[in-house]
Amino acid sequence: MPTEQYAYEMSIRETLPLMGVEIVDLPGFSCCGEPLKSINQMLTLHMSARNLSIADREGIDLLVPCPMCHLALSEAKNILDGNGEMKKRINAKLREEGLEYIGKQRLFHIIDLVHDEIGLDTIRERVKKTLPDLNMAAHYGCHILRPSEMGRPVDSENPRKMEAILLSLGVRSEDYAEKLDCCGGPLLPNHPETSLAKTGQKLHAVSEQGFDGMVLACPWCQKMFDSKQTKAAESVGSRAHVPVLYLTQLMGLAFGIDDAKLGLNLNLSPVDDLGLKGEVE
Amino acid sequence: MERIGVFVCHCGINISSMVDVESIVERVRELDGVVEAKSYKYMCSDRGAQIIKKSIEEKGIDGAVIACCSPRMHEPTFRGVAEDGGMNPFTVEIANIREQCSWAHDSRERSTEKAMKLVMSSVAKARLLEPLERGRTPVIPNALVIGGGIAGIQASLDLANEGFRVYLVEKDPSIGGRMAQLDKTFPTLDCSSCILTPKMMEVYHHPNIDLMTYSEVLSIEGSIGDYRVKVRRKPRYVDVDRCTGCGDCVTACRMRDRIPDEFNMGLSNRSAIYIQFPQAIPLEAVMDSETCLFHRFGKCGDGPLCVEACEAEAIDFEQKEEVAELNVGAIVVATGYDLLDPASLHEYGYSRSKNVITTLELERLISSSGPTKGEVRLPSSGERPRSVTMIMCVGSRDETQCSWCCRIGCMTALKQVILLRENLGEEVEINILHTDIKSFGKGYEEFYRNVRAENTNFFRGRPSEVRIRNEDIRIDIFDTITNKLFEIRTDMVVLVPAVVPRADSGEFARMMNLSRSGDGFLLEAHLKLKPMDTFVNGIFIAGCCQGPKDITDTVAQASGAASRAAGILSKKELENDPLIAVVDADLCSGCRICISLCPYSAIEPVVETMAGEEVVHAEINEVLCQGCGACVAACPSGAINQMGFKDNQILAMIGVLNDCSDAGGLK
Amino acid sequence: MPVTERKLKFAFYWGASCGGCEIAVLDIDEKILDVAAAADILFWPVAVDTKYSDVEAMEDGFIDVCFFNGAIRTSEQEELAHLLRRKSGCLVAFGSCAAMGGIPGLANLANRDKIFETAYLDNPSTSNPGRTLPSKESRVKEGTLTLPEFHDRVRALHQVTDVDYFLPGCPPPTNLILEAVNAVIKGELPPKGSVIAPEKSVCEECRFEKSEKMLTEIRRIYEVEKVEDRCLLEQGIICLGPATRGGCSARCLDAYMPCTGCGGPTPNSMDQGGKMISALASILGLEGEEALPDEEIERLLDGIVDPVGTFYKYGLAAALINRRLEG
Amino acid sequence: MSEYDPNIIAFLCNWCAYAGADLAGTSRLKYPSNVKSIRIMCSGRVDPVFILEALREGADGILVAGCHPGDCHYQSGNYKTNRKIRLLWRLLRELNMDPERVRFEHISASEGQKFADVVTDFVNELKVMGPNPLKGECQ
Repeated sequence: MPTEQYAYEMSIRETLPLMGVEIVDLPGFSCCGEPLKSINQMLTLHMSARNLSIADREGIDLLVPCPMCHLALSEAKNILDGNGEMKKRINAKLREEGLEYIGKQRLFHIIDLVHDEIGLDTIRERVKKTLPDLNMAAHYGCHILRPSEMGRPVDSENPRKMEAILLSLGVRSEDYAEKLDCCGGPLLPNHPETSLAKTGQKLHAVSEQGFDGMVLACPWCQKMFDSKQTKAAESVGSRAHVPVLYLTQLMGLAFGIDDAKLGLNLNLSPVDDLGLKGEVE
Repeated sequence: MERIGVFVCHCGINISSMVDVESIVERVRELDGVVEAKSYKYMCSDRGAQIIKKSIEEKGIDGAVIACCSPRMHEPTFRGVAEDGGMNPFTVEIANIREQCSWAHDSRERSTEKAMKLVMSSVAKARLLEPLERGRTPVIPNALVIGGGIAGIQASLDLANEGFRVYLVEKDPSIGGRMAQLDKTFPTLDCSSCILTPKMMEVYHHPNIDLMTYSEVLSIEGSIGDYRVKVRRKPRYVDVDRCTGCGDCVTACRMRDRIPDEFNMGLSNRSAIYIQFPQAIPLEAVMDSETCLFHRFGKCGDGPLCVEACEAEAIDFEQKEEVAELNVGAIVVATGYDLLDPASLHEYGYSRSKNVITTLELERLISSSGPTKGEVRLPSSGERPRSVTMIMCVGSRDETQCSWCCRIGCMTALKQVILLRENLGEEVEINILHTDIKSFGKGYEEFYRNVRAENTNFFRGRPSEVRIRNEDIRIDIFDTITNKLFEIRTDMVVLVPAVVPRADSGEFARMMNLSRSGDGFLLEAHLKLKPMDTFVNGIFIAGCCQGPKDITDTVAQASGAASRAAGILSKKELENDPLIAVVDADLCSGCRICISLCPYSAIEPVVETMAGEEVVHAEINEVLCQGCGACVAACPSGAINQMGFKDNQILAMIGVLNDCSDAGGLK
Repeated sequence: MPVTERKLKFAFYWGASCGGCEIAVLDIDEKILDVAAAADILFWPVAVDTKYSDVEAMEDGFIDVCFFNGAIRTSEQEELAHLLRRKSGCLVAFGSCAAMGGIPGLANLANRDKIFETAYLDNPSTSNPGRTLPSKESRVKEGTLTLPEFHDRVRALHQVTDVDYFLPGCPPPTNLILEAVNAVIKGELPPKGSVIAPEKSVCEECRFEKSEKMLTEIRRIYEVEKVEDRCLLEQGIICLGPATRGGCSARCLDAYMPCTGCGGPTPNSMDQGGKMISALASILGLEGEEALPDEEIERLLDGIVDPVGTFYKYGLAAALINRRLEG
Repeated sequence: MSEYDPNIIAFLCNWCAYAGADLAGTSRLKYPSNVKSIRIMCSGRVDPVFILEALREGADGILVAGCHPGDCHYQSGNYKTNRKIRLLWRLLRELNMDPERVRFEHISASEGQKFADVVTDFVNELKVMGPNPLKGECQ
């Protein structure tokens, strides 16, 4: 499912094929529906189910890079697989479009796809370029962590997969107390100050603990930490100066892909400080 | 039986007002097999009894039907009367024409009609009843107590003081259990070892108690009154008769201070040969062959230093494991509990910082015999903590972990608040993060109020996470009373972990044939009315093996279990009810359907050799069988029957109640 | 086999049966000759051409032993049952059908009309434009043709006339047949009404290993990975062995097929199916039963398709409730 | 047969249901006299054969009552009864014998009222259902 964050999408389209994953674009995909949840749950469920049923029709698995979309779809899958009555109701709606939810498709986020399916060995093989010695703070983002009972791609209390991937790229990623803290994103619409404060606090904590930067895998978190970095830092009186980039961007760089192709120029945070650009050795 | 007497009771007017007693007497007289039919105002009175005895004597009746009140009321009475009269008590059948007839209906005609049916069906059954004898089993007046914690100690002492021989089996080198690890006890703040040690000494010196430490129960056979138990006695590699407990070997050992000390929760180190704790009973060294160099490599320097050091020459590497066989009449199980390992809950940071500890570890830190000689210090740096935060219900009252309340956490934490202040002075900051404070026991609420009065910060809520940045610990806690989010910075976190069943309680229960409740603790026969009994007659439970409880309740339950056991041991022999299931070996083909479904494991397959061929058939242990009849109903070939409730007896009743002449058709 | 001074007189007859019992008689192989030596076979429709009238002509009790197989479905079979009873000193209900109705007894799940409907009208392979049904009398120009009446219900022999001995089995195992014949020849007959078979159930003779019986689900034979020598019931396969009289040396189980109950109930059991229901329900879902919700129980029971066909495959006609009730 | 008056045979476990029935009497609760009980120690003793035989003999209704789940004096007898009755129901359905004629209830020693209500209700149901079709078949 495509995202509105080009840098994320570009880097995914560049890196995955290198790891033997073929990306197919399914026509007819729509928004996952999550943003509407507070207004009309049924509609959200319908929209998610719709996307899922398209995958069903094509008989292929779904890569959902946005944790929030991933959550929406997983939740829909949970409801529909668990509640036959609801499944009937939704399928009745879907039939109008000649669709049907079956539930064969598997859902992947970048992190579990790379860590569990592709495997760290493959990553290590693909690495062409030795990156400078970096210690990057891993940020997961709430939606791929919780709610755990729904089965999320990573452990909700003690996630480790991103660190493992980074390590296989030759990048250190130390543990830090604020790792599970929220990016503040969800509060942005109705509580901007608090929202930015949360973002700021985490950025501050990260820079305070001497990390070289922050790696993440969520468009929304990216927006908060990357695009809104300056504002956020100011709001907590911090001079945080933290390069923030997508996991897939860092992977791409390690695989020796030209940074332009990875949309590194789209990152607003000081990614250049990392000294990652330059030719393959 | 062939000669049946029917005795109809008026019960004053309770029955006769609604039932035409005389017409019943007249009618049943006609029934074949009935040689006597009488009615009387009060059959349960002495006069009534006389009437029955007279008929036994004069009419020689061998079976009786008493039409009166509920058998739950007077069946024992009339069985007694029959027995006195010289008739077999088990050929008496009661027809309940009061509770379930005259009192329940308001038409005399219909009541009489129904009463008639009931009496006639009872006669039909009585015809098929057989005289039965009560089985008797002699009782071995010895008791086995498993577990040497406060529960086991209390039970042993009670039983021993009653004059019974008691075998107390403890798996550790010393008795004392969890209580020995505690510094003080709530709410009285008694010094734990000060009140425990005397009891341990008493056990040690009691003439009726055989103390078997460093031992484990291997297997159990038999049933109430006569259990045969095998106990494994692990080798101490120290001659207990010689060892004086001086501890010279301990200091001499080459592995000194190199092995984590279980008793101190790994906060300090011990030697390979060690004394569990200063007040250990028996106060004798024990050698841990897992870590002893000589045991592992067959050599220890140029000779084991312990041997050199021991003037009593008590060290004996040749000691072998022994298996003792005990014969006991009753068993008290007091195997205690474990604490949930907080490492399994990553968010609490137990595995991420040395300064996150459990209440039991803190207890050891506070204890003057503990690793820091009673000085509370940060495990990481050895400095005095300025702020301590206690997190309650770690794993308790948590659907994802243990749904139950540990029942000791709140009070333990509150007690430790006092101890911490004694230890670190008033200035230390103490935060308590609780779900609710449960101070249910006698004097507990008052204790809680006192602690609350001192400047202790109570937060009601569960922290989502303990954040650790090297020495610095932070906790976000949303206080549900003030509805505010607080961030706590603290030096030391004390977790109050859930109380869970012993790790091995599963296999232990299987070995002992005991059931467990959903939470994994041993199951009592009835939560309210039989809290010390189990479903295995003669085996009782006490203390935390049955469920979390504090010392007060544990001791009470232990004494209770002891007296329940004494009730059995004090009898010469046990009488068992003959109304039990019996297998007809000639019809049983050994399909084993009955065996799996008996709740008392009373059925076993026995192999017999008939004409050189091995044939298997089920056999029911008449002591274990409680006479529910589930196996009788389930036996697909009708090879099992229940005395007093045989198929043909019940079918005969059905037939009468249906006025069906070709009834009871067992071809 | 000692030949008694007087040669015995045997009769064989088949009621509603498949003919298997007849073959079973021949299955005693060369021993049939001993039988022939010891007895004359006066009446045996499948092998000897004797007319009913010849039988009627015999004086009562003329036949020593009559082995009657097959259930009673038609008036003809009923007549013959009475006739042979009269003419025979000893009447043996031979095989499951005669002893308890057998598989024909399952027809009691329907009645005559339903059966005719299926057999002669509503089935794909029948064209019967005239919708003709068998009737007791049918007029043709040559005169009137009669057919035996087709009863509404199938009955076992003892439900029609007085039976001396029962020899169950579908068909009865050779060893039991010989045992019976021997007993007759030697004149060592058990008390009237006895079943000529061991008293214990099939499990006694089953070679499979038996242990804990706690079923977590019901499975069909094709659904299980074949585990040699393990009690089939314990593998979740419904085996009526425990509720069925043995004597068959558990041959079906040797072939890894569950017992379906042709031996009939054991001596102390009034109703083979009822007993098996009791046993099976007791051990199905036994483990953790305290936590088993009713829906789950129902789901487990769904594994038992067609209770009657399963528990009364041979015994319906002689069962406590011996038919599907009308209305 | 004169006016139809349902005949109910009740198998009551000694510890709960039978005690409950006693309590109904002790409390002088009135219920129809159509029910006649047979006392057994545990509902687990109930053999489906008893019920089939009772139905064959023409009983209009059979009531089996035991302890509430978890209260069985013998731990688990009532669970087995529950499964036995449920399987029996399936058999009866196939034989077109109305399963409603066989009723399984949990009645505790303190539920005298419940016992009275169950009996009253059962009698009314049976009156609607009409007599057991097998009535009078066995003399």
